[in-house]
Amino acid sequence: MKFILKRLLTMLLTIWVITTLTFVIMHTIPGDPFSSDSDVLPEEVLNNMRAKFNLDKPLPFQYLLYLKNLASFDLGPSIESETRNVNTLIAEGLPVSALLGFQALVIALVFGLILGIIASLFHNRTIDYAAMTIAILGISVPSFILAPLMIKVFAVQWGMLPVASWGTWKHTILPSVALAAGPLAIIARFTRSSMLEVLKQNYMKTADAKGLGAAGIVVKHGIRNAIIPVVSFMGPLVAHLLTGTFVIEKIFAIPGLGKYFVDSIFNRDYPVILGTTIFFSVVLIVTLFLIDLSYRLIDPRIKLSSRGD
Amino acid sequence: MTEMLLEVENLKKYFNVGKHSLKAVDNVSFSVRRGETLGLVGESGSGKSTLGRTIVGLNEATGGKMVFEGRDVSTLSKKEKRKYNRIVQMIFQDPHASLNPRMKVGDIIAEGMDAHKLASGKERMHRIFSLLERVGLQGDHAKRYPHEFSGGQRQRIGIARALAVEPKFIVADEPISALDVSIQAQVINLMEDLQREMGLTFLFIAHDLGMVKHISDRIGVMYLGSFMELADSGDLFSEPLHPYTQALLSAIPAPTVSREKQERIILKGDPPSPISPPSGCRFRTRCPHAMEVCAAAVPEWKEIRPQHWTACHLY
Amino acid sequence: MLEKASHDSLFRPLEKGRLKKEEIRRPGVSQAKESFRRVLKNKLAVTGAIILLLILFFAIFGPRMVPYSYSDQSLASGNLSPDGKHWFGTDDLGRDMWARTWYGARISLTIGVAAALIDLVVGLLVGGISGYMAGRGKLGDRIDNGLMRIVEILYSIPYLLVVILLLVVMKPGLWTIVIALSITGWVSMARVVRGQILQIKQQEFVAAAQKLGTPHGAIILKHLFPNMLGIIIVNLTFTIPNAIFAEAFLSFIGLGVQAPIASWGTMANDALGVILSGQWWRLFFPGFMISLTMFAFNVFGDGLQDALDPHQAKD
Amino acid sequence: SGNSKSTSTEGVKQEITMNAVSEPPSLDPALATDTTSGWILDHLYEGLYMKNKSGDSVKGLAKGVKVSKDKKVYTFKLRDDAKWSDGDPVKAQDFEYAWKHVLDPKTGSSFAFYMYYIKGAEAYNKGKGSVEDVGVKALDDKTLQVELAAPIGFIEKLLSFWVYYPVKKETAEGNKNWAAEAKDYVSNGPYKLTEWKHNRSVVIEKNKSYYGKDDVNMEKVTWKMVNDATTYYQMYKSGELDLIQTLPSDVINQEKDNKEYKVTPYFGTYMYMFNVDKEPFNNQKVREAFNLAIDRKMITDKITQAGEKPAQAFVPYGAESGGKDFRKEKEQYFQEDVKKAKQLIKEAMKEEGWSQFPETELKYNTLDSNKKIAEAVQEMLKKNLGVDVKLTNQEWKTYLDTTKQKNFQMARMGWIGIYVDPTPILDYYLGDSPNNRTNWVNPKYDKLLAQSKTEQNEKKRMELLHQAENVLMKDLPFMPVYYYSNNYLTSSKFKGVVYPVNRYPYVRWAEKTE
Amino acid sequence: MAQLLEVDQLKVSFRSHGGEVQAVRGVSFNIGHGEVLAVVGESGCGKSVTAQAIMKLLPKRGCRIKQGSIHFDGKDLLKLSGKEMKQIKGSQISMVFQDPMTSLNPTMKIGIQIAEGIIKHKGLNKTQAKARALELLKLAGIPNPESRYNQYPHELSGGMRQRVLIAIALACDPKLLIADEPTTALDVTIQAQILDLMKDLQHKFGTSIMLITHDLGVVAEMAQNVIVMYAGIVVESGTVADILERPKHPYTMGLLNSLPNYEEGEKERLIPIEGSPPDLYDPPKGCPFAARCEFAMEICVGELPEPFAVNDGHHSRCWLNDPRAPKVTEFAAAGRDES
Ligand SMILES: Nc1ncnc2c1ncn2[C@@H]1O[C@H](COP(=O)(O)OP(=O)(O)OP(=O)(O)O)[C@@H](O)[C@H]1O
Ligand SMILES: Nc1ncnc2c1ncn2[C@@H]1O[C@H](COP(=O)(O)OP(=O)(O)OP(=O)(O)O)[C@@H](O)[C@H]1O
Ligand SMILES: [Mg+2]
Ligand SMILES: [Mg+2]
Repeated sequence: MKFILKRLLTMLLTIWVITTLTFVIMHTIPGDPFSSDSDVLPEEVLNNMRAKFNLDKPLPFQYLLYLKNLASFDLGPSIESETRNVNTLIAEGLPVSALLGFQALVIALVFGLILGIIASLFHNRTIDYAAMTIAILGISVPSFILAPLMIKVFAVQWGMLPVASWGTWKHTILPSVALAAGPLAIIARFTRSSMLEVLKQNYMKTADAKGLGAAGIVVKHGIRNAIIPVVSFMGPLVAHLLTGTFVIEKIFAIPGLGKYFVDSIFNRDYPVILGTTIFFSVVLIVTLFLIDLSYRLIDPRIKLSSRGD
Repeated sequence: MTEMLLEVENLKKYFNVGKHSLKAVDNVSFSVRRGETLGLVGESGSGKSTLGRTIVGLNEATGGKMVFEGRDVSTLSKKEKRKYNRIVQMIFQDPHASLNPRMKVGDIIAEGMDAHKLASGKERMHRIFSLLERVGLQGDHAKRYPHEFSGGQRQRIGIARALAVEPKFIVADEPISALDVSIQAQVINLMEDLQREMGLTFLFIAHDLGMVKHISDRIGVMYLGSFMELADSGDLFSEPLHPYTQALLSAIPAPTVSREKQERIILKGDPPSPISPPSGCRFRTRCPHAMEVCAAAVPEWKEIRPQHWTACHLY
Repeated sequence: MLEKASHDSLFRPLEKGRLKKEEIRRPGVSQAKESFRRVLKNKLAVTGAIILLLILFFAIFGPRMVPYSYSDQSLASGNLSPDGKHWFGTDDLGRDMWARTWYGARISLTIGVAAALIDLVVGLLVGGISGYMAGRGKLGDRIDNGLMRIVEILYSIPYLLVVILLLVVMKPGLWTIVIALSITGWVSMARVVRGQILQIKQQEFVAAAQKLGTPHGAIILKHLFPNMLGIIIVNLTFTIPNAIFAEAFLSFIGLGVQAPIASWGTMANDALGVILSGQWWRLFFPGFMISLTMFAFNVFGDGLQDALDPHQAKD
Repeated sequence: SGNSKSTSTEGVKQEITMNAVSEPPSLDPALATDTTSGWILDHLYEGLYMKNKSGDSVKGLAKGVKVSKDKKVYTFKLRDDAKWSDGDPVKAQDFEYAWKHVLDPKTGSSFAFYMYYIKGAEAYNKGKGSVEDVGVKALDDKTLQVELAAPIGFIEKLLSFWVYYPVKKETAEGNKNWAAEAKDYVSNGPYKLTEWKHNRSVVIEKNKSYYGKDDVNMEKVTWKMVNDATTYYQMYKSGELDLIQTLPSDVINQEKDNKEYKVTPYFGTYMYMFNVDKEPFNNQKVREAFNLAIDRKMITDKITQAGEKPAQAFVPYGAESGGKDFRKEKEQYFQEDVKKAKQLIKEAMKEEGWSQFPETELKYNTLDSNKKIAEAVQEMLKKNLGVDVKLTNQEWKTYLDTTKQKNFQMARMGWIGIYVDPTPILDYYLGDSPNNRTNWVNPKYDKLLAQSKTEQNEKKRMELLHQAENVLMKDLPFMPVYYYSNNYLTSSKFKGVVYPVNRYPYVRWAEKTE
Repeated sequence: MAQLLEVDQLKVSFRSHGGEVQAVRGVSFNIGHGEVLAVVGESGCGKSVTAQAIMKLLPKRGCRIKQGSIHFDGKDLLKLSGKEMKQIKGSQISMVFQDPMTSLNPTMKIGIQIAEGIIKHKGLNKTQAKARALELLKLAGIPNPESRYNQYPHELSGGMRQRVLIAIALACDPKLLIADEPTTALDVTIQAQILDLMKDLQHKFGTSIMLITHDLGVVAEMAQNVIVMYAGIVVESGTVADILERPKHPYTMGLLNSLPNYEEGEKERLIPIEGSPPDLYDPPKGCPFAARCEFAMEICVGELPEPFAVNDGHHSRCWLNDPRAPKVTEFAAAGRDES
């Protein structure tokens, strides 16, 4: 209980630091939300607009005001989409991004693990090379190339799936796959590499000697011992995938959260920058925490803190 | 200088297992004399390794006191603690797992020397060579990787590594159980030679009672986290006092076929759990001589005869 | 005693010392030489190295093999497909793709290598210390905790924002790119290394090294990292393409190399439209080079991993 | 006017899907400031005036208007059959409310300045006057009186602009966020908003309460929001979109001859500004030499490719007055001439005493096409003048800031007329214009433009504007490159789409034929 | 009676970067039904490799069975398919692994590691398998099986881990139990208990046991027959009494000599066999023990002898048994030359 409380406090502190730093950087960089308008507009009109978003107040005041609103989970209005506020943007975008991210995650994990395991079982044989070639392509062909290519082939030429937009499950397939390709490849590489270590271990022989099927041995005895690198790698990945990715959402015209991370910065949409940053950091921090917890579940020998044994 | 090199008082080491605490070492007190070899035998799981690891500092003690050369180890300054860590060394049971497979033997041996800046350059090379020769290997073995050595050779590398930092006290946790008898003999001889030449003190943990008897001056017998008996090795073998010791000795298999086999004392019942050890005497649940008092009171740890300690209500 | 009845000379007893008793007959070679020899023997590693060398060769000499510079335009002859004159075709401004591709190789390879170095230095340092310190007393916990919180903070602050800030304070160029990459490029490496260390540090040889007083840094460096080489190599190999594409992104913000200098990343980025219009060579050559480099690094890395593992049976 | 339906459209659902590219930031006429929102608003609303098929402003909700002698007071009679999409009549009070709402400083409307022509509007909006003094008043439910600060000649054009649209007072007063979701939304034009999935799509359907509903062909219009050019092009190819604009530059070449391809002029100019306070552009000859040294036709033909016209002047084509195109009266101020350019550079170097040409940097904001053009210009300058120009790019807002600080030698800019007239274009280089980043100030230029603004005679006004441009083009504080254009692909199934200058296609009269 | 296991001329090699390691160089032996065969020998002489070859557990890559056959119950194991072999592994032949520290999966509860094989071969459901596993843990002398069931290997002492391995091996009542140093980490009382358990199996179910051990006491207690291995070959084989009391190979004699005599009062220096075995990377072409042998002769360096039948069933692979060799009058008294 005390432990959880302490951890929670650290999280809040971390988030505060993130908020503050982001706030400072955001106001340091050139440009403000209205700088594209400032060419055309009289100063007074600009002032009216600034006043509407409290941007005319001194920065420390804006900062405190933001923290105060944040304390009541109010992330403020969006300057770009004037009639809507950041809470709504997140509430609307998140389910879409999260669904997509989750699908991609499942694809990446399942196929990444399978590919990696197969490669390790056939170490330095054709199958290994084939699997690793796929993986290397997955890593080195970025999603912004892969996605339009897939669209061209599967949607335009073969007409199997819609090109883009969001609605039915069919819309989710191409983006999920495009999103999953990179992580899939990396997971496959990690899995292969640590699986090769595990396969050498004595306990794999013990399992073999029990007469378990090859699949059983790998699944029950191999994966768990080999998965730590994959799990470590997943921390930032999960946070990213669940909160949306700009490139894929842009290419597939998906109404997710990812666009705000980038657009808000290009637009200097201060509340959205802060809101998405805080939201992302919460997701990231929680994910990393869960991953730290999972280490112990995966490998009971691992000790993360020196409390007790 | 005291005659005692190490005095252990009421040492405890508990592990958290789920919600329970497992008393791997519970209230153990004994002392080790300078220059002697103290053998440690006992039931598997009775806490021998844990005790050894706690003494050398690989485990943190849950309670109790260790006095080394007259100083309480827990009160040592950082520098002294470092020295303590150096002069108290360990030989690990598994010569395979305790040597980094990706380091060359020379570097493995020199590791402690490097850490404590005991030697460098030519002197370092020289020391590595002489240590290798000291343990019966050749100087040019320094360039090889551990997996190129047989189990016995590896164990000798482990010994050379411990010797490199000029220790006074070495805990050897089953150093020979992975070896075949002829190599066991090599290692034991080596240890004895070293002890003689360098004035080393050993805590020697093993299951092979023959070897233990051979090498030890005194022997301690552990059962379920506690000492049952402690005596000169001759005395212990000729006149074991504690019923557990008696059972233990009776179970030694002899490498002869024709010789008449002695009567083996069969312990009844199951070994109890260290999580909830029996009240009173820990051995009472399996003791052929158990009495009522055994359940009620923990037997006192007393010197029944000169230099012969035991904890048993029979005496 | 033996009866010396040697009517057959073959049955004559051997003189003493004619055969060495502690002999290891495997040829011993120095580590560097040995590793090098093994890398050379490894088909994968050699293939990877050859490809990398070829790419390097063309990066240096490729642009000079054609009479066009990377920036020479000929708007009238834009989008020509590869032929005898323009081996890789031309881009939409009529520039020779061969010259651009190999010129771009210089930028992209530099960036890839820089990113790998950052990963190696920062990622290994942070991950190593954090993982090693976790669970090592209160102070250790704090260090781990602190480092991981820093990772969280760095990773949470929008990268784009930081990069724009950099744009304000720095002049665009390679150096700036490297700094931009060092901000968070190493996070994945740090996390993965930390996870691995948490697992590997449980092994007995780590306890042995600690016991010898080996400094923490040396334990991480000499004992832990070599035993997770595979994972480190894997991580490195995907840092490289990531960095190559990150450079394209940075040049979008204004931090990258400036037009008309090409890099593989920006070339691929600029040529995305050819998916629709069919001038495949504009996307294919830079894209293929990135993949090929990746492939070579991976293959080389795998081979290296196999070759450096002292246990690995060779094919 | 009835539109006789051809038989071929019978049974064909009159629906069209277009691409809005991005989410409209706001569908509140008071807050919308971008063309995407405007595009949708133009379909949803009708103001006192509206644009007809040929792009002229004609009466919309106003059925009659009385103008005072001094041309300052306008009294509009509203159509009796004008209704909101919920069936309630449109009242003059709705206009009064809407306009005053725009002017309310608290609203923070950036387009409020479009109403400064109204008496008292500017003072109120700038916080110096009160709402009572604003010259808009509903005399009764159907009569609206508007008092101007000074007479203006283009009031019909102005009143067809979306800031001047009415807003249903009861709705807006009851719910501050009425324009945020489709369910609360009320409009008075040919269409009503039926669905708004944020960041996904906007659907509008024919407004049954609209008085002119018989003159609306398209029953349903859907806007998807697809930002990525490659993607929306592929959606068009796969039939998921019927109309797209701004094709990816790589495909223009292959679509050029497609009958579905359409280019319309866009009233704006692509140019490079020179900082006349910094070497080497402090010397007019250098500026002129640069202007002469680049091959604009090559750029429009080979790089932009989308039907842009090379610009050897500032004001784009399209500003007509009395049937004459301002640009066509004097198409070019100079002819590209490499030899002369070289000569000029030589002279300039001598004048300034440079032993070698000063280091020169060209800044542009990050965009594929900007980069390509900059690269081409760089190469041309190098080849033709032997001048090495360094390129630097920056992200847009940083770029704006940098150039505003006048921290550049040569920088890219595009300027688009807010309405189709030379004035908003030429205003760009006024000495006190916030846009003029060149440090170039010429009192003569400023004076000519000031004169043109009060000149009531259209012909004379044009003359003054030409004179102003002459001044500008002599000093050349900038280098025009080309006049913008818009390009579209419209599925051949559709007929009757209207492509107004500087606005997006209007589909009210479009019909789907198969 | 046909033998349960017949190993004939088994040769196993490993490819390593230095070349080929000839770990097993032609080993033959038989185990009858209900027989306990002890295998003793120098560390690294190929005992475990032989055992693993029988179970087909050797790594698929880098390791090759170069020659020989292994017949179990009439079937040639080397010719069985992977699937057929799976049926045999764990149920008919099972194995106690040598290294208790690394032979258990560190991330799996020990109970489950035992139950797994039971579920697979006995077709029991989870609860039944658990009950059986608990029973086995108890048989193997682990106190409090219920609470140990859910523990992970690192939470157990070395001896306990070894007993878990034993429990795994005994789970399915195998016909042949290969026990590779099953009691090295156990104290003598537990060792006795385990040995009794194995004897029980042998008597009740006719289980045959291949017992690899260093502990000659255990050999004496358990085995009927013994083979002594050195550097990948069998140097001596015979009954327990033959080997322990009438050894005919200098290596065997050396082994026996190395034992401490704990009955004696005063301490005596142990007598190891000096030196270490040859590297199997390049084994000598003569007798591999020659370099360490006190009785080495010229012929020992040049030629490896075939097994000499010393007695009925007692074979020794040493030139001393050749009629031409100098006679060894008294082995027991054959102390060492001046040292
Ligand atoms: N890390 C740990 N977590 C929980 N329990 C542990 C841990 N290490 C040891 N134990 C328990 O402590 C007790 C003593 O173990 P220890 O290894 O000291 O026994 P031992 O006397 O060395 O036995 P053996 O002769 O079998 O090696 C055992 O019950 C064991 O289960
Ligand atoms: N995977 C392997 N790769 C290369 N060589 C190996 C491998 N496994 C075993 N060997 C070699 O084979 C030989 C025989 O090993 P084995 O494990 O059978 O010895 P052992 O008789 O069981 O010894 P111990 O009593 O120490 O367990 C050794 O020299 C060893 O180095
Ligand atoms: Mg132990
Ligand atoms: Mg073995």
